[in-house]
Amino acid sequence: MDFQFGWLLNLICYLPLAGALLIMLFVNKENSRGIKTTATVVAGLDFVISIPLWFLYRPDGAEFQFASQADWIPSVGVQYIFGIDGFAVLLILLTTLLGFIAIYSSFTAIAERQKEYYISLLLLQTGMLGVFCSLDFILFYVFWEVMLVPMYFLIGVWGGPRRLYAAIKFFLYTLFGSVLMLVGILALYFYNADGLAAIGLKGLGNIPTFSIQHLYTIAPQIPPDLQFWVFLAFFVGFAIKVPMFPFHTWLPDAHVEAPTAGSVILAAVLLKMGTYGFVRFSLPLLPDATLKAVGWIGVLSIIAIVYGALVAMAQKDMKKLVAYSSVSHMGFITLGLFALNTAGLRGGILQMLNHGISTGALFLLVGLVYERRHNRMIAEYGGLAKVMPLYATFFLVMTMSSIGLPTLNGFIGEFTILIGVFNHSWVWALFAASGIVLGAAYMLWLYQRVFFGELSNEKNKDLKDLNLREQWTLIPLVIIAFWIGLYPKPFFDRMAPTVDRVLARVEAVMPESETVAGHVAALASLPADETAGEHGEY
Amino acid sequence: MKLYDLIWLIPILPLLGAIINGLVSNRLGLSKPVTNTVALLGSGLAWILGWAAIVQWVLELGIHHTHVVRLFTWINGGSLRILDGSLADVNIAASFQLDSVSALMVAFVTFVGFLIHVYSVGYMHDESDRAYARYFSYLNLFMFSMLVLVLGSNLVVLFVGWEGVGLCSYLLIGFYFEKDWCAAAGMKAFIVNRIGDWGFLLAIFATFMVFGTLEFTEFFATAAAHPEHYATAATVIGLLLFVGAIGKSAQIPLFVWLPDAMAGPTPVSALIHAATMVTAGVYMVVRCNVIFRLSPTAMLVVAIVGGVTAIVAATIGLVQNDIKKVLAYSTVSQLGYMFLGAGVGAFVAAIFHVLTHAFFKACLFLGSGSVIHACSGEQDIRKMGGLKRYMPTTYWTFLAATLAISGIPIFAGFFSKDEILAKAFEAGAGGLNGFGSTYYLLWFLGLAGAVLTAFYMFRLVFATFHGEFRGGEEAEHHLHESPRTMTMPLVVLGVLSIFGGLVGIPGHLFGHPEWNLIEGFLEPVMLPIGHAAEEAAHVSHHAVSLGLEWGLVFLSVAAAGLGIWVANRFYMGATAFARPQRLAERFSLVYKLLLNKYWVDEIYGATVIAGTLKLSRLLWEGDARVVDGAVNGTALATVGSSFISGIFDLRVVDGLVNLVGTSYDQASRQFRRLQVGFTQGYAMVMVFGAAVLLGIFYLAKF
Amino acid sequence: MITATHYVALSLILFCLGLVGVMVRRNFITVLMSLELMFNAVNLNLIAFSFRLGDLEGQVLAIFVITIAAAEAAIGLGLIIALVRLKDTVALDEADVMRS
Amino acid sequence: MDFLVANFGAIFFYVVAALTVAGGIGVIAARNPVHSALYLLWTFFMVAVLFVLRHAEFLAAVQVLVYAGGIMVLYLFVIMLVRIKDLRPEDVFLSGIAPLAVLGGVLLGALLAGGILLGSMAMGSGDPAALVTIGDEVVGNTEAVGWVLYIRYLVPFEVVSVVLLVAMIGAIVFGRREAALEGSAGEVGS
Repeated sequence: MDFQFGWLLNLICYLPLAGALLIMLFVNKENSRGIKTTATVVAGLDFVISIPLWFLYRPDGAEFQFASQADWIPSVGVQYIFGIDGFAVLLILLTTLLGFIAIYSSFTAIAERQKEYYISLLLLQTGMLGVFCSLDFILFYVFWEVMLVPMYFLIGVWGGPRRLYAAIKFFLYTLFGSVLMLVGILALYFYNADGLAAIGLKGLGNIPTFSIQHLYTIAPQIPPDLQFWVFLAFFVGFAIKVPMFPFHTWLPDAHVEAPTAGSVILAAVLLKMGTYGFVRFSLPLLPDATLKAVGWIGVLSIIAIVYGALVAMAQKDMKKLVAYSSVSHMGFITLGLFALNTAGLRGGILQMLNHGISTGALFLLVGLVYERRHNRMIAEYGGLAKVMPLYATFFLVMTMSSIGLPTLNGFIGEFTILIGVFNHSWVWALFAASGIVLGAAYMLWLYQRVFFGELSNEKNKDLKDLNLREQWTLIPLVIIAFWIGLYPKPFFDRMAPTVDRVLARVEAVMPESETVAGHVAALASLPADETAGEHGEY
Repeated sequence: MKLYDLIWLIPILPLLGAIINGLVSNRLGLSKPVTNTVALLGSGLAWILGWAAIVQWVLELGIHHTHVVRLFTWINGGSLRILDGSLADVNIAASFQLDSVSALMVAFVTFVGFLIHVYSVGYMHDESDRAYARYFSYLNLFMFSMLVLVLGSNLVVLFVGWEGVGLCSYLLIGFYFEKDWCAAAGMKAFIVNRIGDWGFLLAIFATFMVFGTLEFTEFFATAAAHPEHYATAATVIGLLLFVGAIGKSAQIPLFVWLPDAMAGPTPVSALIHAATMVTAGVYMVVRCNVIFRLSPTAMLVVAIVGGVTAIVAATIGLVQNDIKKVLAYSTVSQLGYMFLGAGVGAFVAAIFHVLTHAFFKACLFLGSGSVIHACSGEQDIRKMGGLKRYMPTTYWTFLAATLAISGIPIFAGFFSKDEILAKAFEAGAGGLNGFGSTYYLLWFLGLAGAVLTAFYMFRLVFATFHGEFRGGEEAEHHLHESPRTMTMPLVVLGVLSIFGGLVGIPGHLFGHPEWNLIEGFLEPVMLPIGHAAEEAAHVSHHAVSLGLEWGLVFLSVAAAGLGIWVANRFYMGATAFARPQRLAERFSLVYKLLLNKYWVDEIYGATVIAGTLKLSRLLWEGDARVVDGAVNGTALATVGSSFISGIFDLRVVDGLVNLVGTSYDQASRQFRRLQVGFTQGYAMVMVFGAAVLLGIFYLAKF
Repeated sequence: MITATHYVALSLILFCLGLVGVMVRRNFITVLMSLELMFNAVNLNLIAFSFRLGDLEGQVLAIFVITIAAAEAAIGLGLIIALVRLKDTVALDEADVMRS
Repeated sequence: MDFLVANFGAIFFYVVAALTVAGGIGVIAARNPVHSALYLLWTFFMVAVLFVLRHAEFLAAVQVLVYAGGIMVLYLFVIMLVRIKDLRPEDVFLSGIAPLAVLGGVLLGALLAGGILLGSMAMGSGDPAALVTIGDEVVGNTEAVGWVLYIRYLVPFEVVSVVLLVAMIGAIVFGRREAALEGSAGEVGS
């Protein structure tokens, strides 16, 4: 670990909390302008001070940088460990940017209980950043739960008509997942320490600790059956967050009922918690179980891709359509991650950012028109391109980004994922790539119904185009979408060490014949014509 | 600095034009002269630079040198284990290459593109300032994408252009987006193309998995060096690539989008949906000829799809009354010829036909645009007639292009189409890859298509320009020749339709193979492949004697003549339209079949589209009903009913979740009656709970 | 010899007495007194082990417990006064607004 | 007699313990709350005696001063303040669940007692002299507790004082007539 600039990471993580306290204690709840200004400045500042991470992070340096460490509850070995690798750097930047945009975009959308609203958003941001920074399981778990509460309130207080239903569904679902995850964490903890006699678990007898880095080192020793159960517990927790196919039903409700900023944060960052968990914990800590689960998860991901796209096509509500498209896109990500090769993982990680940017922007856009008309039904619209050309342009760019048009971010992610997936199993790629066709179908159909055709609805005749503030909430996202689309190399470079380490940890338990090195060795020993035969069977 | 090192600038120049027009002119509503100056500068400079770079490349490096300009590493996706067990880096570069195919494509794309920009200045003059800027922005963006497509040095950069032209096509077809059917046509084009892209993407992945690289020069060399080794892989990659080509080049079964695409402004139809974008599929097949030549199966499929499309689209074209629709089906048919050529191994002839087709079909579309312009937007040929008098320039250029497409000697289309047919016959006679009879059949289809082509094209000419005007007095008043900016490109393209074919004179018929300039120019693209393939080519070349080849030439000319003669009988003179009318009545079923385009759209609508939508609604209702059911009734009933309705898995998914919620809810309702508000009750439960826990502890311990 | 076990047993008895008192009495004040009984039982326990281990920490902890008990008494008695004002009763089972 | 002398400590303990338990029973069984309070006072004194037996002189003093002196007076005040006649003697117990509650209490007690008897007290033992010494110097229990409390446990001590403060404020808030009525009335109405 590299402790340089550890204070910076702590500052980034706790600045929103400080901002929330500032608003809570010193700003009157009638002072709407003061609340907005404080929240925006704090979130903006947080983004600005997180930018140095991009430059200070050294891909060739230690695995975790900007670290800090202290004892927290020494009697059970809980520590306060912060530190990030390149993967987390990207997610932290995504979080601070989207957090800022979410706050900046809600100036006019939220009129009631503004103080509590901005406090919730800022608390949420600390929670999310903490999750990405924590390197101790208990610390991680604390932030993971901290994140839930403000989100629950965001949906339940400032949401739509069925907000309570959605909020409770969201809360119960995720809580269920996280409790299972906690069980998994404890199992690992006891295994590392003295075991747990009550369930017949024999431990390694190490010093008890929740340090993730330490647990990485014992990963190859964990027996397969324990790995299986822990993997299952983690899987349910993370799969609910992603959400993967059978666990996805909370997502549309939460998205539809949440206020715009809530949806943006939910789509852009909260959904990434699940995939982050897979990369950070499931893969490197439980390599054996991962290898066994790959087939199932691949199938679930493909179902999510196709199912999400098909269901999205049937939606009449714009926000719900985007929500189901999220299910489809997240399917791509999990598929890429569990292809277990460099391209799949790199693509999956990049697609996490891409999805945050594109879907976040799409939710923002839907929110903008909702703010004007208080209606999200597609049938209410049509011909908007005539009255809101600028809005139509932004929407078009993000639609194209979402359906993976080259030179925009979505393509890079999907391409890299699919090339990795194809290498893992061409059948998967065959089905997964059909998501690209369906994706184009539902997004363009949406675009056509909303923006093209005659401007038939009287209520839409004098809609205002985007004002300057609204444009500026979207412009950063457009710029980043093009940046990733045209020159993704800096992103790939930053995540490369993480990907290599994760894969190395997984491959450490592969039978030698299945690893790359083993495969090459095996081929070398074969007669030449047998290798030719392999091509023939292709 | 050598100009051929600046080939990346060729696409960038129109891109700059697109950005300026799109962000500045469109937002500020700058005046039309400013807008079109920017647009013409963008495409014109690209044209000049493109030609200059090609000339310099030919003179200094020679056509056998493939010049690759590598800009930067674009996608570095790590490394993968490919089929032969080695590790290959997914390092996809943004790089461009100049070789003879791309040089040829750049040369005519920039040139035709520039001409159509000029034409558009006049054609789009009635639009508002902002729409005008939007139009030119899209058009320049299209130039950018098309040039990226033809210049890309690997499959992914090619794919960037491939999708880019698709986007521009979408935007331009839907240019008049207030009209629902225009927007719908754009969407249809994009989505149908996406189906093709699915194949293309998989082809890219398969290529990487087999060869470990996506750079054309590299994997072509590998494949050509070990033809037997890569035969199976080539079949898979070739077929997948061809799926992409089918989508982009509107072949059966994905041709339905192209006729609808005529909803866009006419210059767009000329540039994108006739001259350049739709030929991208042919370009791609020719570019990857090494892969295709390794696989007899892929070749046969390409040839069959091409041949069948050629004849089917031609039959539909026979009876259409919309001037642009006729041209659209004609385009589909001509593209079929190109694929037929590629499928029989005549890749050069295919590209040659792309070139001549670009000239005469662009000329035809621009001519039809001029006609529509004159007739105030009327597109139905039954309401035209006698326009020759009012617009002579349009008429003569249109006639030249019609002669070219019909395959009359000297005119451009004759050389290219005849070469394709000759090669198809040769393939039949030589028994190429052992599929001789199939190739014979395809040749015959091509020949029959030639008759039909000549017929429907002259039908168009006669109905539009000859006879009396049938559009009413009011409209007749407005008839006028188009402005200079529109006729000038027409003249240029008309001249090229006449003489453009001279670059590909079939010299070997006269004993001078070197007369065929284009064959010589494109020869480096046809990488020699191991022994077996070369021998097969050798055999096929001598399967047909010189005399027989001359006979074939006369046969195809006769076919064209037959078509023209019939058209003349049907649509000229006093009894014009009477004869076809009777024919249509007698064979009303066939007539309806053709008029309704074999009901392909309807069949797709009823099966694929309706099926997908139905499936999506079914899945969605599965999701939705569970939620409501669980909220309203008990979750148990929901699960039960979901079993009954047969899509139980979808419902169980959400049903289970709500079951948990509902059962807690029900339970708490029960407990609440006893407990809530009764403090000591809590204490009791705690005590008994603690007792139970202790009991369990003892049971476990002792 | 009196050992810690004796004290623990006594403490247990006291604790259970308090527990039963909490459960059976209706008067809020008496319920609070039963709670005090339970606190005392805990304190006895702490003191016994403090003696056995020769460690002052038990006594310190007992001081804290007494403080908390004082706080609890203050709050509890405040509640009783509020309850009496509101419902005119000290019966705990009549504070049942939540029962529907 | 020798027996009595030799086992004076034990006998004394048993007697005090019996008196403590008797006091406890009195607390929960007396029908009149004032009687309950007096029984509780008795129990506190007995517990204080037990504290002294275990070398917790300081704590015994605290027990008497704080509990018996402070808290009990508080209780008695409250009992006087509210109308103690509120409950009729036959309504003192929750007759509905009382048997069950007693059963539960006995059951839990038995189980815990089982734990005490069966489980081994496998823990270290130390010198009780430590309760009255600082380092090697014998200083008495009060000073020893003071050293520990104000040095090692200073922060928790301060935190507890804050808790007490909060409780005090809370009690005052509850006790305010208008606040109690308004706040509660609002909740009831909603």
